[in-house]
Amino acid sequence: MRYIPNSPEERQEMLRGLGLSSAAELFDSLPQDVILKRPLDTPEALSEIELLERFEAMAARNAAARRPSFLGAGAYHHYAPTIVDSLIQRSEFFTAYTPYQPEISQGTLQAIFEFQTLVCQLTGMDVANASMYDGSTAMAEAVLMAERVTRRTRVLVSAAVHPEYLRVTETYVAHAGIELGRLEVDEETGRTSLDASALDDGVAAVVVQSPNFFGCVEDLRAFADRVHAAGALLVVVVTEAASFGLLRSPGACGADIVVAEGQSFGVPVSYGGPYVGLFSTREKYARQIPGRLAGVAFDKEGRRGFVLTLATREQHIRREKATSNICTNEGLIALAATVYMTAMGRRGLQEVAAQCAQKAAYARRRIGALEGFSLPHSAPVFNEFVVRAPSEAAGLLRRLASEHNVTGGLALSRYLPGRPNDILVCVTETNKRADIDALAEGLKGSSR
Amino acid sequence: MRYIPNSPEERQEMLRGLGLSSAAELFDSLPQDVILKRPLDTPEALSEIELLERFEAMAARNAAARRPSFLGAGAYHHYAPTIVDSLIQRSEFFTAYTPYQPEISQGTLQAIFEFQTLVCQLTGMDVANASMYDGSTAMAEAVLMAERVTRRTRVLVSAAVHPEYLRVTETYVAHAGIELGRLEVDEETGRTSLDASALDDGVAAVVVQSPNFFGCVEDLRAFADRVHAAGALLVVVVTEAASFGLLRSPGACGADIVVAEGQSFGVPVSYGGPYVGLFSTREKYARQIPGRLAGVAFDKEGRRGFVLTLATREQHIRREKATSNICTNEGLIALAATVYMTAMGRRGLQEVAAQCAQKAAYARRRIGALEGFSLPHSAPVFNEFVVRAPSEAAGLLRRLASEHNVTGGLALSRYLPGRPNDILVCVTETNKRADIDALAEGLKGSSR
Amino acid sequence: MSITKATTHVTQNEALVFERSQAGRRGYRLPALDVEETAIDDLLPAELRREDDLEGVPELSEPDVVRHFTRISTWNYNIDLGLYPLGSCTMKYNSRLNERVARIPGFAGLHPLAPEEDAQGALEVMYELQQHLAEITGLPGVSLQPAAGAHGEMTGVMMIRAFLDARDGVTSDEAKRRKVMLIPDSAHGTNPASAHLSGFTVKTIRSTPEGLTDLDHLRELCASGAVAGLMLTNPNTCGIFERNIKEICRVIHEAGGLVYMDGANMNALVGVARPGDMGVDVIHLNLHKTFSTPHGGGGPGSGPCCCTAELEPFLPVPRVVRSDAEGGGATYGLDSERPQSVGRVKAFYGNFGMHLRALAYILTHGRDGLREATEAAVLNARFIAHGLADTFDRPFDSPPMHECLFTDKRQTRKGVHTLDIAKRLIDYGFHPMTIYFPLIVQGAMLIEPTESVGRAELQQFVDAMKEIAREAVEDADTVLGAPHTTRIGRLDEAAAARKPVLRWRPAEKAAGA
Amino acid sequence: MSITKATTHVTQNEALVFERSQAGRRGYRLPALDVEETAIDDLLPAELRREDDLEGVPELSEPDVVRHFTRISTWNYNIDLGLYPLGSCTMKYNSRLNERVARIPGFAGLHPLAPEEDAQGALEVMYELQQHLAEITGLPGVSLQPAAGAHGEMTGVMMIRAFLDARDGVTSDEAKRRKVMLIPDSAHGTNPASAHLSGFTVKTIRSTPEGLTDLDHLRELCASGAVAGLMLTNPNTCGIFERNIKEICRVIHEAGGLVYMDGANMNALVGVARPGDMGVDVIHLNLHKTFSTPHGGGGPGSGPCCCTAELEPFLPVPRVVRSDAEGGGATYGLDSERPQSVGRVKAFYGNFGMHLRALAYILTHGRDGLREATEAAVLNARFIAHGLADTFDRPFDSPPMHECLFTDKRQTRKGVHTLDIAKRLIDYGFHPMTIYFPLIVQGAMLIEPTESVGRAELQQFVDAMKEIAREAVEDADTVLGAPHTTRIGRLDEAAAARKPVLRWRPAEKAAGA
Ligand SMILES: Cc1ncc(COP(=O)(O)O)c(C=O)c1O
Ligand SMILES: Cc1ncc(COP(=O)(O)O)c(C=O)c1O
Repeated sequence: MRYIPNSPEERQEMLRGLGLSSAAELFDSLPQDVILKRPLDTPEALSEIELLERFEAMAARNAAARRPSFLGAGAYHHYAPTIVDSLIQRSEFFTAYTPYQPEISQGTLQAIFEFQTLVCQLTGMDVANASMYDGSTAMAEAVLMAERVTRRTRVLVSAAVHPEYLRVTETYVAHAGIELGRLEVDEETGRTSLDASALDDGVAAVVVQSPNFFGCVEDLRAFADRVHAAGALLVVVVTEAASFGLLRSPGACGADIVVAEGQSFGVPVSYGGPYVGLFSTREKYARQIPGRLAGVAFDKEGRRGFVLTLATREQHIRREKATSNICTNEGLIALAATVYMTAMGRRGLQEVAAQCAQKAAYARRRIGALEGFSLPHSAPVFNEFVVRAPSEAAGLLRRLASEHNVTGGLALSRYLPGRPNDILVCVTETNKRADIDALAEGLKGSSR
Repeated sequence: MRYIPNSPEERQEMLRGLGLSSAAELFDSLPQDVILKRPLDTPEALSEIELLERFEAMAARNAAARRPSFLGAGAYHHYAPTIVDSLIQRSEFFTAYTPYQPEISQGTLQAIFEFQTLVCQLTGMDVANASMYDGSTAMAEAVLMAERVTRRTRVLVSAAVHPEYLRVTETYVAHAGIELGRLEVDEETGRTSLDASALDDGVAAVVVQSPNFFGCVEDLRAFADRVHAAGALLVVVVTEAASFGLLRSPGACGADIVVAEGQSFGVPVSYGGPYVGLFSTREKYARQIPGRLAGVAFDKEGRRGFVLTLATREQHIRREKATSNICTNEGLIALAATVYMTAMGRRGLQEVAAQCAQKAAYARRRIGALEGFSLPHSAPVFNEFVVRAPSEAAGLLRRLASEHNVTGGLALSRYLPGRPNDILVCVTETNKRADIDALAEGLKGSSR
Repeated sequence: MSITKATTHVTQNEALVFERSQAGRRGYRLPALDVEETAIDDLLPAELRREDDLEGVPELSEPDVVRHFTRISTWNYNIDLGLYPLGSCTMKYNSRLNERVARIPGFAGLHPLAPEEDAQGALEVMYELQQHLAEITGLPGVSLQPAAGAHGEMTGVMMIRAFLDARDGVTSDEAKRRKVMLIPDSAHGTNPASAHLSGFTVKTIRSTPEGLTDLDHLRELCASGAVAGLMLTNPNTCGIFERNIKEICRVIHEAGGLVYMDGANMNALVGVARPGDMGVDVIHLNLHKTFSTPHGGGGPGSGPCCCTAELEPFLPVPRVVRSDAEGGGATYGLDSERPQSVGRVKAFYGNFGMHLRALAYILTHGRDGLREATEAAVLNARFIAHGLADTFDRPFDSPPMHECLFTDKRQTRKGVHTLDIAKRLIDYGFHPMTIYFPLIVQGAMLIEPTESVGRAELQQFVDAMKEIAREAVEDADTVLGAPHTTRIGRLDEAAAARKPVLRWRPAEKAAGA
Repeated sequence: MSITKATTHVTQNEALVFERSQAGRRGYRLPALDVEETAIDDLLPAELRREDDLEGVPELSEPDVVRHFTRISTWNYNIDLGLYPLGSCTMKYNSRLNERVARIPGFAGLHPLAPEEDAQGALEVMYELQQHLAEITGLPGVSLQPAAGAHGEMTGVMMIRAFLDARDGVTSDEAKRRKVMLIPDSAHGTNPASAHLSGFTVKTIRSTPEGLTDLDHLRELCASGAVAGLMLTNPNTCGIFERNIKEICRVIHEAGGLVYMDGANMNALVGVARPGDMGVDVIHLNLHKTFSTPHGGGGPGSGPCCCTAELEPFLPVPRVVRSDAEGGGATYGLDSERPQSVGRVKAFYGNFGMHLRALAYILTHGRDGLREATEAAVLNARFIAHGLADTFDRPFDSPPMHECLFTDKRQTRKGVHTLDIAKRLIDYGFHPMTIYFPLIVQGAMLIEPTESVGRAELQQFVDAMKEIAREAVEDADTVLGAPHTTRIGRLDEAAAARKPVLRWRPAEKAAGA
């Protein structure tokens, strides 16, 4: 096997050196009755040429990857500068592991520290961790953290939070003695409405997403005041990180915990992963934060370096009392996001956000003007919005794809059976005007 | 411009620091009448997205790149392990230059030393240089070197040498007072015939290619004896380096100078370049060799390192008396070849060669059996051979491509108008049996 | 003996990106906006827009960015530089071919919400990987959704929770619930943390002097009733195979519990023995260990769960399923109609990019190569164990599997501890082993070479360790002061934790950068 | 001041691949042979087959190979680590985007002998690049065939040879031929070497105390007749623009000769001034300098020739041509019907992969960016010249263009020479400048920062040079012994040349590897 350095002959010699005559004897400490007596029933080895052909053939069956697309809803098509991938492919970064030994891991550690800082800058918070699995698990961890901080057990979640994020959170809290309540969405505005009655002193946190699942930008400021008045925490969820370039930061709006999906920052959509969860909060909650943290440290000569710190929160020390069970996180994806944020930089992040919003506005105008189509929600949006079609959305989108070669967006019925005709359309800087026009034309042509 | 670190503002400050008020003043030492008074008439800047779209669109117009191909004749489709490209893309290798400062260039220098050694091992010679531009210029340099060594001025070149190599050599020697003679090819065997009469004492060298342009393996041993008897040098040219894995080395056959095209060693065909010229010779001629040489050196503590050596042969010191005018060579391609030879290794180079020969033999059987087609030459071949078609080759190949989607080989008429119906077919380890069968079927179907 | 594997060389210092930033620099370019511009206030009212103009976010040119990350990267040790013997982490070779596969546009550019009929290739990849993992573990039910090992643990124990509640019909009644999860004291910290997160009360099982699970103690704990299950790592974190595994499973099953196996150490078993054949009910695999997906400086990972047919209904949704059209040809789909499922543990379907790499690993090795890798990994660990047996204290003498465990007992006399030995290894050109884990062994040094290293380098490692042992006696200060060859020396982690600085702020300036 | 830019860090030693080789190791796998096997003797008679079984060629696994080349790579300084101020080499940023472009399968996988109709995209790339280079140089005839600068020189002077012979109708008669090629004493060694290769007799022109071509000497040499032409670098190798360029060209033209310009220093002129407008007849460009194609540790390069309409018929064949179909749409083709051509200088069409990168560079910069880069490059050189003016001897005081020239004159008093200063720069974290070139300046230090470096690092360089100047006085030994921070110290090049060891042989074993 070409990945194994020692040749069969060398291994024989090594066995002899150990006083063994065959590799099988290496497993003598296993009872005979657990030993597998046959070869595994997996395929024969493939050469590089054959392997690439197999995967290319399978990839060719992913027709959607070849079409202009207006899908968003938690995964976004943004442009990633070429240097993002070339830098994360340096073996110094991608083959290393968690920086347990800081003296020979400063590259990883400094990058994590830079990542934490960038996340704080964009979310408007004080402290960020080294990453969570993704946005959905970050939201679940935020709910668990809110319980730890407040010692309260009810959490109100906006119905306009990404449905999959909600499901994941339900799974995480199922055994944590946390009860999830629901905040309805105003049909007209598309925004979450917070009824005072629900906000009693049993509420640990209120969770809202902005831009929310329907693309509407929530009035976080208003939430913050009322949530804090009730002694609860405001948890803000962001699935489209590109919005940080334009929208007021959750921190500036009074959020206590901000979680986000970082995929928009130079990470391919890659059929759903690997992505990276961003998690940030206020200074005072630093010791309640889940996951890894890099911090500044100095050596005897006073030279600055970075180390993993506040480890007493973590599972390898606190075990069942840890703030989370997470160990391996999304390091390399966090690095990709760090390179992306640095390469695009202050002005680039602003321009991407502006182009997304501008192009979405153009698409809204085009589609809104279509006979029979409407835009049900009145609240301002960033780059996603709901379109109400004259006919059943799923079928319409199928025709759009097959007849007009455009992936037109998401049929909300996938998650919300009660909204059969609604389509969630997402527009980014990668969608050309011509694609948007084709979408509009196609929608018209495909609606029957 | 995003590749320029200093911002416009920073550059203004720097100008002020120099007592200048505008960038234009940087060019005050130029006479006004040579200053360009208008912007260049080249296109406006493109973003990454736009640039990639432009090149992808142009690449899509290279239909031949998407077809099974049996083209060889100096450029060969071989498989390159993925690690070849990933290793040469390390910035430590590809952004560095000629290792003028050995203390911070040992990576490049050791790789060159390894390249030189591998070239010697494969060609069966004592000394190899750090690379030439390609096989064709390496042949020209070999002819010039033969003149330096022998002080004779006539060079006999086999008519079975790659026609483009011959043209290049003609250009190089046009002003060197060297006269090129021609050795005819035996129509029946396809091998070069050496008539004794031509081998007088004015002959500096005899140049033969093996496998030759028609794919036939020459009897080098026989050449060597007679050439040496005449006091001349035997220069052997190899265009298909994969053949080293199977054929007796030119060195073992008595060659004095061996030049080869190294493209077969992990280098993409890339429409003709960049490739890499291999150049090796006997110990005694080391100081006559053109181009760079890396050699062993030690520091004060006796630690081994490598340096560029015997520089007194080169242009930067000897100027017009240099052994060659070459300066920049094909360093990175030589590295790619080094990684390839190392990754395939002793057994891999043998297996590639064996598979090429086996598949070529199969193709010969299939095509030779086709009604109306013949194999005009009787000499043994490696992986290329001439097929004589019942009709004009160029048209036949055009039909083969359009109707059967196979690039069937090279119409020899491109170089040899006298051979209208001949096709040079090349088969490598990358051609599947199914492709070969398709070729045979296609040839039958396309011949009218 | 002098240090031959490593030496020192000039390296670049580099400040933080924020310290490097210069107003006005640009490292990007976008195509010009190609639609009529909408007045900003019509897009979004001012109160919803950022006010801080992204103050503090870096402004750099492309070469600045490339140099920054290239420079800091050179401070990292990594697998492509040599042996990286972190015990329990399986730092094996990361194939470039697999990286290439993961970047094929048809996969990297595929949106997770694309209609299933337009994503058949991706679904096939996941389905095929599930099949192979089922065969390798001997457990037929597979979900690729968990993003890492700990995530897989949580998923697995939640499945146990759901199964028991369904079986015992006590979904509602807290009191009657089986709440006790047994975990050996040698277990990895994520085990109790995951059990806790899933609502279990953790009870700890002692290990025997041999480093094995104490069967008597296990029986005792089971007797007390209310046992939901056991989380066991096998080979355990001491690198020893739990030879009583079948009996252990029997005891748990008789007590009405289920057995969860932590598969972090499967690199010792692939192709040799299958957890399903041992009586295990559910396991997680670490694709970033056993199946070589890159560790990426801390992640991403992938922690698929494999389980018995009994437990399959409880796996997370959606499941990737296959339906065969009569007359051959199969189509793949996502199925969320699993009423008993524990639910979702992650948005979408898991770390698909890692699934691609793991499948590429399995297909590249092939049936025989998978077993060959296991044998080579165990052999390498044995080689080291053998080489160091006379020099370092071995807490247990059962033969090690894919990793071997030593302690600093013989060195502490002179005040040299595991941490010092680890730091000194850096000067010898190696990444240190895992230290102070498992917790039950004082001054533990857990060494896992994997199959990806050759004999010569293994010998260099053995020689280095012996040399350090000698230094510990003859020249302790050299060891205590190590490392001596790195850009920066040992960092004061205590001080860092006392006054944590977790982000850059404009005030702070770079020390010597 | 202490050294802040660089320090030392642990690095791996590594032997030669041959010393690492172990019989039986494999790093490759091919698909099984899928055709009936022919008996080896029927394939090839034994006497034509290898007998040595490739003895000595390495046998290694894939991880062995990856580690070998990764380890040795870390010993290289490179552009992505920082300033690489090799004068005359234009070590500018190498864009990753261009690397990506060159690897697009439709280009990388295209065979050079593919029928023209199936290679239209590649031909268009070359044609468009030719157009842009013609505009940039002001010279309409372009061939992309030369593989490097020296190759372009040879091509250009051969074109002059052919043109003159045709014009003077003396192709046959040696005696009547114009044989004298004038070359300034400051020229790069490739100039005389290329002239010689093309059958010219080289006569050297003196430089003036200002570092310019001596016009009187030029006139003198022209007077003697038989002058075929002049090879001039502009800005010249002292980094100074030849302000008399028009007069120089006039003189040569009046003498019946042609002017060849070595375009290695075009990074000082792109978008600002055009050789064609100065009277130059033919020039080569170094795409691997001015147009940023990677230097690759010594190559590949690309050295296109651009010439006047008069000289165009003499360009190498084949030419890449465009024919416009009426009604729009163009097709591209290869034209070899050029009876006056000097012929081929390379198989196929040049280093196409470099053509792709250079075109990507031109399109990414755009019209304005090209000029901006030139301005930034000259500005950076001026910044350094200004910063070092008081510390190092400047042989000429004309304002430098894209590179600046100093000497070690003020330092030699204490025995410190250019070589020592260069080596000491390594300890300060920089790659040294070009040294001892041009030859006319004793102890020359030619510094070319290019546009790809920021102000802060330029200042670090200036500070380092000043610090070294101080050391040269106060602590000469530190400078004479430099570098002190590298894996190996100064190597004995003299000994290496005396008994050259140019390849590994089984006998030789690795010293400390
Ligand atoms: C024994 C053991 N169990 C569980 C884990 C947790 O796996 P992960 O880090 O992928 O969450 C690890 C990895 O560190 C481990 O070594
Ligand atoms: C002034 C000058 N002329 C010519 C050359 C030769 O160019 P190349 O190395 O590409 O052959 C160089 C490059 O070193 C140079 O600096």
